[in-house]
Amino acid sequence: MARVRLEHVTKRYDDQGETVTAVDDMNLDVAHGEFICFVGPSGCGKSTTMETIAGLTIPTEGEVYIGDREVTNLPPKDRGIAMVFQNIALFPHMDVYDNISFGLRLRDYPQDEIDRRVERAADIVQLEGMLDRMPDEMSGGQRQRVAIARAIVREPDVFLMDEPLANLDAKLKVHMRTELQRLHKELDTTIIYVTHDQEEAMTLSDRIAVLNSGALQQIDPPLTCYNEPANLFVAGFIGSPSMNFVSGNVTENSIETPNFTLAFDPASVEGVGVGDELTVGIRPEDIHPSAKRDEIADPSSPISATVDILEPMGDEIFTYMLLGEGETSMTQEQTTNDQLLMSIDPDADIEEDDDIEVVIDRRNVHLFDTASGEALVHKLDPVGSGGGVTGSEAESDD
Amino acid sequence: MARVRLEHVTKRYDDQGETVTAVDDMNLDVAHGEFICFVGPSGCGKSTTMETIAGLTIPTEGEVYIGDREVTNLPPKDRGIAMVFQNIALFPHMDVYDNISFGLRLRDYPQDEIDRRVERAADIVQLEGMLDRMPDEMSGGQRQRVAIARAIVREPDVFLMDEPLANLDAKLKVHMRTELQRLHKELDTTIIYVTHDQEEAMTLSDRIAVLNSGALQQIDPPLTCYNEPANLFVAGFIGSPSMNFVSGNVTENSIETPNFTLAFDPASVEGVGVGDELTVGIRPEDIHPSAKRDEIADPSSPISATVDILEPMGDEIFTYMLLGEGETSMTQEQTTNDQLLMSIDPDADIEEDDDIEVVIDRRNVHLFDTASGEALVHKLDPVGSGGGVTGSEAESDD
Amino acid sequence: MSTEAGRESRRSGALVDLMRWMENLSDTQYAYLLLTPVFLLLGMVALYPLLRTFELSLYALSVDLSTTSFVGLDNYIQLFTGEKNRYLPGGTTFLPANLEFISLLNSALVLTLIIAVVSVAFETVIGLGQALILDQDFYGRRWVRAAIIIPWAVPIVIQGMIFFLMFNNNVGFATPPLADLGLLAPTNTLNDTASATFIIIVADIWKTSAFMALLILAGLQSIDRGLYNVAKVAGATKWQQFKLITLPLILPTIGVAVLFRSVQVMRIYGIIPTVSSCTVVPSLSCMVVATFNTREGVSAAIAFVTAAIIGIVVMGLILWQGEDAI
Amino acid sequence: ADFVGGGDGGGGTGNGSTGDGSSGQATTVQWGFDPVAVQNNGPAIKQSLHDNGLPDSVEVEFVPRDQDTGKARANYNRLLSAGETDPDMFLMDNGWTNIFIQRGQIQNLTEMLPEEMLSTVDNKYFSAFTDTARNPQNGNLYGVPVFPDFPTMQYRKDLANEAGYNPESENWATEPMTWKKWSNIAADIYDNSDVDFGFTTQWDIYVGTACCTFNEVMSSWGGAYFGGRENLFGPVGERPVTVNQPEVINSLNMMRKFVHDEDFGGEFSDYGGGFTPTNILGWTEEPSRAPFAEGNSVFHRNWPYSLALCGRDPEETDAPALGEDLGAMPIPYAVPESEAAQPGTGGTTAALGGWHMTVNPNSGQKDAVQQVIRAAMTEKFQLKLLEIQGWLPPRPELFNSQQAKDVPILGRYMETLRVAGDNTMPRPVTAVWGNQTSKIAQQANRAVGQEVPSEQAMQALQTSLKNTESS
Amino acid sequence: MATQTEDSDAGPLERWTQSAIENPERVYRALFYAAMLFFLVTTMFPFYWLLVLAVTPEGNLLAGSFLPTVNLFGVSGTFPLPVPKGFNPAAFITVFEQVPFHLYMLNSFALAVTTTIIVLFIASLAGYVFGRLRFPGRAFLMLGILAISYFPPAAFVIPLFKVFAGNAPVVIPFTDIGLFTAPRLLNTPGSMVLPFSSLFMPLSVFILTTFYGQIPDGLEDAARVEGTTRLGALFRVIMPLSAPGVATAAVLTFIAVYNEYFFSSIMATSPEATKWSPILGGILSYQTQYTTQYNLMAAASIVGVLPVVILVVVAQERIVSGLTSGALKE
Ligand SMILES: Nc1ncnc2c1ncn2[C@@H]1O[C@H](COP(=O)(O)OP(=O)(O)OP(=O)(O)O)[C@@H](O)[C@H]1O
Ligand SMILES: Nc1ncnc2c1ncn2[C@@H]1O[C@H](COP(=O)(O)OP(=O)(O)OP(=O)(O)O)[C@@H](O)[C@H]1O
Ligand SMILES: [Mg+2]
Ligand SMILES: [Mg+2]
Repeated sequence: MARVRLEHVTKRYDDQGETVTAVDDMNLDVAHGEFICFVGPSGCGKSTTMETIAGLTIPTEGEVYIGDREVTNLPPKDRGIAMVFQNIALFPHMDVYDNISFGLRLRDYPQDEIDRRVERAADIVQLEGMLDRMPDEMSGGQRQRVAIARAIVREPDVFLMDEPLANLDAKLKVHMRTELQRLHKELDTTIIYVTHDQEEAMTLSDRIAVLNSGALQQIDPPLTCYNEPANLFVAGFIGSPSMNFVSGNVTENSIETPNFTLAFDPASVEGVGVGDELTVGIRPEDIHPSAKRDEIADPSSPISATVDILEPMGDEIFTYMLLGEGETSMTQEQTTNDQLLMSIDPDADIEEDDDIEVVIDRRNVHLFDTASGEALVHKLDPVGSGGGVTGSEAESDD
Repeated sequence: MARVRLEHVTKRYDDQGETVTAVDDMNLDVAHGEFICFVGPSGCGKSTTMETIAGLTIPTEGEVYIGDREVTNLPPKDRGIAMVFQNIALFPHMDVYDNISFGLRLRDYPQDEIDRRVERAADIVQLEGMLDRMPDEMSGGQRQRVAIARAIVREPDVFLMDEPLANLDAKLKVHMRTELQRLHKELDTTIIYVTHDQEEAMTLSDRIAVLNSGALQQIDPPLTCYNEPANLFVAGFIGSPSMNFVSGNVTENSIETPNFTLAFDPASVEGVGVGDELTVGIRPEDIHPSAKRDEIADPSSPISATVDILEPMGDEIFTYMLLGEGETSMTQEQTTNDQLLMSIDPDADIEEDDDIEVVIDRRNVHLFDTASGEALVHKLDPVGSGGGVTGSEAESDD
Repeated sequence: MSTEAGRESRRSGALVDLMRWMENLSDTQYAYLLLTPVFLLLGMVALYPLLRTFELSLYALSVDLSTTSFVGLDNYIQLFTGEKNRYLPGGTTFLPANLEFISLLNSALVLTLIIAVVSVAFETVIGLGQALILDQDFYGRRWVRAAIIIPWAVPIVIQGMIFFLMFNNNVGFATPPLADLGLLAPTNTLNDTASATFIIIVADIWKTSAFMALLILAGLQSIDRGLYNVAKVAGATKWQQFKLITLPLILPTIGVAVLFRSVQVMRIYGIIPTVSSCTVVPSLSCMVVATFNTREGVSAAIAFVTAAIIGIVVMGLILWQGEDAI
Repeated sequence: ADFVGGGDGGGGTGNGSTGDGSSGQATTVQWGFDPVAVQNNGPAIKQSLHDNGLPDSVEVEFVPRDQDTGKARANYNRLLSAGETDPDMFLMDNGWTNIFIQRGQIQNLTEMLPEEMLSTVDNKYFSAFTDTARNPQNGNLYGVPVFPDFPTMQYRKDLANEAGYNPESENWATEPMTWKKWSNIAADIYDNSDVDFGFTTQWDIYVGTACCTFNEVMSSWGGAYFGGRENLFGPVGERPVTVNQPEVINSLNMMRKFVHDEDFGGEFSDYGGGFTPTNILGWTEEPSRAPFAEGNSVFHRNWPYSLALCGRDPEETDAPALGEDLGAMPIPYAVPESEAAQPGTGGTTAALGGWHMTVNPNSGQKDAVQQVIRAAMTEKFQLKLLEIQGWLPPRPELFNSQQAKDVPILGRYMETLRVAGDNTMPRPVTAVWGNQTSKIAQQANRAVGQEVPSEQAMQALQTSLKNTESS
Repeated sequence: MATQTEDSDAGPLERWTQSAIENPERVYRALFYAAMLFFLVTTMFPFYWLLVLAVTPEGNLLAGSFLPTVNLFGVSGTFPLPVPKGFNPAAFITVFEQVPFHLYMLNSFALAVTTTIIVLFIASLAGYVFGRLRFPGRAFLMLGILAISYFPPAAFVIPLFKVFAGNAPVVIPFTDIGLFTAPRLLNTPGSMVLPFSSLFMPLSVFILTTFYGQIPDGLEDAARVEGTTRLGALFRVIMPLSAPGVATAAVLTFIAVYNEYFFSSIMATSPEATKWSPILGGILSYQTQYTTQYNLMAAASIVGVLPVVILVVVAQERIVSGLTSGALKE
């Protein structure tokens, strides 16, 4: 059984005297057959963690288990894994066929079995007819597909894939995603997957592991990570465009932010008291023009804002809004407290520099402890008659 | 002035006898200061085109102009370009500082100028404090950022960037995008950019050039490409998830597709006659549950469908629906004519296997000539009282 | 205009013009331009003397050494018909007189080929082994490296002296044990063609395995270590990694090493007179030198025949290694 | 005394006055010279030249040649054929001076030197040695002998005495003995001492075997390579080849008797045998001398330098030496001259080595060169060389002079050397000699090494020598 | 006993085998050290023998065995390893007293350094062309360069000597038409460096061709876009990245020239240090017509080899720095 466990895995590099901690006391338990995505900022230790599992990097501390064996010091070949490397690393002296069949030939599979599998893999990655090309005669995306094919022909217990689709176009990505899912089901393997594409992480994974600075931040199903981020880091990292963060102070019946006030009952959340500093998180799609107020179950009171920049994305428009002394435009430095990003339908009738009013969907407001970053609550309790929200003084001046 | 022009550029590779045409009679005119994104499927010739502009590949036929000079045979160093390579191509024997400052040192910039620029570039790509690392001591994303920094310190006339952000996380991508836009404005340079990320292409570029099989399909501002794709290829390629395509036949007052009928006046579109085979294109966000019918200016009549798969993405849910003999699920082979993808709000109350009714926003229906793939019209003229749409027989059976 | 363009023009004009002119050359023109220095040098210092030497080979000296006359290709023809054997030292013949072992060894041509095949085969294997060891990371490896490379740094005369004294009949200690094994003649060892050839081959292997090792090591070091990660994950054992990654990637380097060692060993000379003598171990180069002072024409002819034979062997090697050896 | 005071042309300027030397008019004569002599005694030799009549206006600069005589020859050959003007003079091995003469590469001294100097050479020098510096066709002189080299049979006097012999009274030093007698003595002493070897000589495959050791033994049996003495220097092709003759074969069989105690059906039964190691088959001079110098051999055949080295007082040198225990005798013989099959052979025979001075025909300062030759031909200079360098004088009469006898070490053996010098056998240097030496040495080596019967070896040699002789 | 392998009383060999099967890494390690030891012994033994020769006093060299008889516990036997007969480390000083050996070393060093620089430069150009450009005539030209090395050095020496003597004009081969008279180069470094450069060139060309050809195009492209010329890319990127190959070519050329004697013994008309005679000229002057001071020759060669060893130790730092990792994503 290909359960994968990391226990207190730490990896440090010594780089000319100073120590770089690439992975920091990582504990991870991936069940057999699970599909886990690693996400996190560049340099946070995703690849290093993968290498530790693969056995290419021996952890400085901690143990690695695959199945029921401790494999910390086992060579990679005995771990039953296949890996797609971030740097692709095709064998330059072999053509595509030889690259793909490499692992099979090592295991002395019969020739027709090899042919069959290679053909099938080439089919999956849409490289039929290129089997006799050399790597240096291929485009970046084609090479990446060879690397994927090289891994999938092996049908191992555990797949490690480090940004396997980074160089592929959107359509191919979608295709590959489906194929990966199919493979996952068919082979009943465990897959650990690194991606920077949130859509990918969302659609593919059973759980997402969010890493930062070598440390695991949260590991949960995609929607949980999206809807109930464990801390400020996860909240800010998951979701694109990013969640709006506004700092606020708890008063007796509200949270006051520099530019607006949200009705709030401190008693409704454990561990929150009047006077506490909180950070309020609101996703762009949870802000709506006041006009839509009716469609929202628990809207806040309207907040007036100035449209600063409109970024039409085709299926939606990102609306960057300024709160407060809204005359200044984005070019000047402004605290994030004074900005909000709203995502609206493309058919909305809105122009840059418009003064508009927006409401926040209170059911999707997240509160975080500013000091520790820990999430406190992901949904504000409805407050009576939707009262308690007043524009800030700045706003009323406007 | 850094206008970039390609005239009839063709590049063929001889690969063991058979000829691969990587770029096929490409004509391109990029104005000074323009930001152009190349998009297209993997292997379509984007990198090759970039290399032709850079002077790394000499085209088999055609000429390249930069500014007012013909540069087809000019060496790269005299073209006033900087390039971020798809394969990153850091100099492995130099540390980050030396990698970034390489081009400046070649040109004998004064040391303090070099230091200043390198520092600034490192700042932009968030690599401060890593200047004395060697490339093999960095993560994939970090390497890519060094490659970007190496290009931007140069402040050339033309930037060529081949998927510069492929290995970066979403947040960093957003940051880098802003920085690139700032640089673009500040330096008043021409930027040619390859990306597989449509969001990137949308937000960054003045115009998007869509390539396929080495040939230019359309070059237009992002929204034009999105809203008025020149042909089936562009329509299907731009936008994620992809546009729904349904084949249809023109009747006197409608377009009949296997599973539904759209009211249509053949006379309203030039060159379309009764009996013609057309392809109908509808973007997922232009399909709505019948409940929202009122909000749509020109809805079609309702089409009944079965929800096959729901893919929640956080800010939206992709709803895969089956039309026609809707009992069969996606696992069985089915023609695209029987499927529709709809993108809906996450708060919509919908379950897999639900039978639902949807409407299409007729203002955003695209028609293509099936044979040539050319776009015919991007908006159906409103038809009187919204009549003329009847469910297909299959549907009525349902 | 951007600052970059301004920078360019600040450099001195003529040089920039030259550089620009060079950059604009086509691949072929550029290739030939860059090859000019090599061919100038080789033309002057190698080709010219060779032509002159070839010219020499067309002349023969009278018996009393006082006059030379043009004889065309006679020197070459007589070399192969055996008439020139009288100018070769001792009982040496150019081609073997018959197929007996001792006649084969007395044939300059066959003996040279025998030495070449045996030496190169052993050197390649040993050199590869040494290189693989030097490629590892272990404590004190820089000293082991130096030690393994030392033989190559020993001048041939000294190499000869080392082995001569080892087998010399005053103080040599190596003959009896090897003679007991039947590898060497127990007496007059260094004047016994088979024994002396054996010793010379051993000496040659001792010295030039380091050459192989050095080159192959360089090849090993140029392999991208990332490829081993891929192979390891794909399940390759150490042997498979070697066979499928290392070997193919260092094959070009091994090719160059084998090529040059073959060429060098077929010109083997210096060690022979120091360990034994050209009379006993008559290599082709020995014959060139032996006739050098008395019969320039013959000497030149043997030199050209030697080159031709090496050329044939090299072509064979190249064909055997495949076209992209070159 | 008649050499002192300027020669012919130079009389006006050079009279040994130092003032002239400093005027910058000095000519420098470059002389290709023995490197060891230059290194050890260069200034002394120069000084001696000046002491013996060389004006100060002529500077001598020794150019050390390569140690290896073959390399030196090749070098001089190249220099001369490239028309080099330097060096002005050479020292040339008598083994290859002839080649340079044949090729017309060196100055004809008969044309260049004044009559008195030529007649000195004609009359006062070892004529057999001088002949190697003449053109055999017309007798013209091309080189002036500097020093000859004659081998002697060296032995441990102390061991001989212990074994009951009395070299002094039996006159071993000057009275050549037969090989038969000698071999019995050698075997006897060998058996009665605990030395490892009875006789050490040189029988490697190298030029020394052809020119010297084999030549000596063969000659002492009355054999020769090419018939009699008159054929030594040609004419190539017209002279007979006589190596398959019984006397030659017998000489080899005798060597086999010494080495392997093989007695060929009793033919050598009254010879002593088995006292010579097979080592000689790989020995050249120095390896064969080493055990003798260590006291580990009874007899040893070698050149005078060996006398000089082995005769040193063991107390005064770190190297092994025998001191007064070292004795020397002429090389033994098998048949007297009168019974020799080939005319001019037989009796005790000493191979002939040695060096001549020759002149570069391209030299631009032949007058000065002549002055150097004149000084180098003085008896005093030759005695000086004997003293400091151990080089034998090229004049027989000097051997008998008191000065020669007074020279440390070598002086003790002058008598023996004189006998050797009177009985020399030059090597048959001709244009083809260079091709013949290795063939001779190889077959002689094979025969004595018992690889083939002597007859067979000599038959093979006969054929291949004939080949080299034919045009 | 073979049947009860599980037993704890298995012999040590068996236990080792058992653990070896469980842990093949150990076998590998053991094999590795065995092989290393083997190579060390075989390469160092002759060198040790040289050392033995060097410290043995000259007079003892050629007589008596180097294998001493040892008497161990009443059993006498021959010690299997040669040991010096006497001890005379002064040989290492004598070598400098007899001839100016350091001058010979300097000559060799200067010749070797100059030749190596020339060869590396010119061969780099050729290596770049052959390794990275495709053009008509490539294979032919490479074979042409290689062909130079087919000839025994003796085939070059006579005509070159005549040219460098500067006495007679250089004539067009096969005619008597004189072209020009070359300057006199005999006894100068020129007459040695020139032939060395061309004779050792082919090896370096081939080595560099191989290594330059393996550098990914992407890196050269990057350098050219950054503003180097093609040559600039060669010297700034390709050469440093081929450091193992370049260093190897340099070491091989250096050693070959440093130990060369055939040409130098001819181009220096006499083996004097002042005539640029190289290190072997010095070593061979310990040899006279009859005697050979093997101990001095041995001592001198040990002294002479030292600079090379130092060079190798330094150069191998380059040779062993595999540099291409981290460069490309492909
Ligand atoms: N040296 C070559 N020999 C043969 N075909 C080649 C060679 N180089 C590129 N090609 C082919 O040319 C086509 C275009 O390649 P290119 O690298 O321009 O694609 P691309 O658009 O950059 O793709 P990607 O998005 O995957 O990087 C590809 O189909 C590729 O296989
Ligand atoms: N050999 C090394 N020496 C020093 N630091 C290293 C070394 N290798 C990696 N690191 C550092 O370790 C950290 C983790 O690297 P890793 O490659 O795991 O990042 P990553 O999460 O995969 O990032 P990316 O998304 O950019 O690929 C990085 O900060 C990197 O700089
Ligand atoms: Mg990574
Ligand atoms: Mg590409």
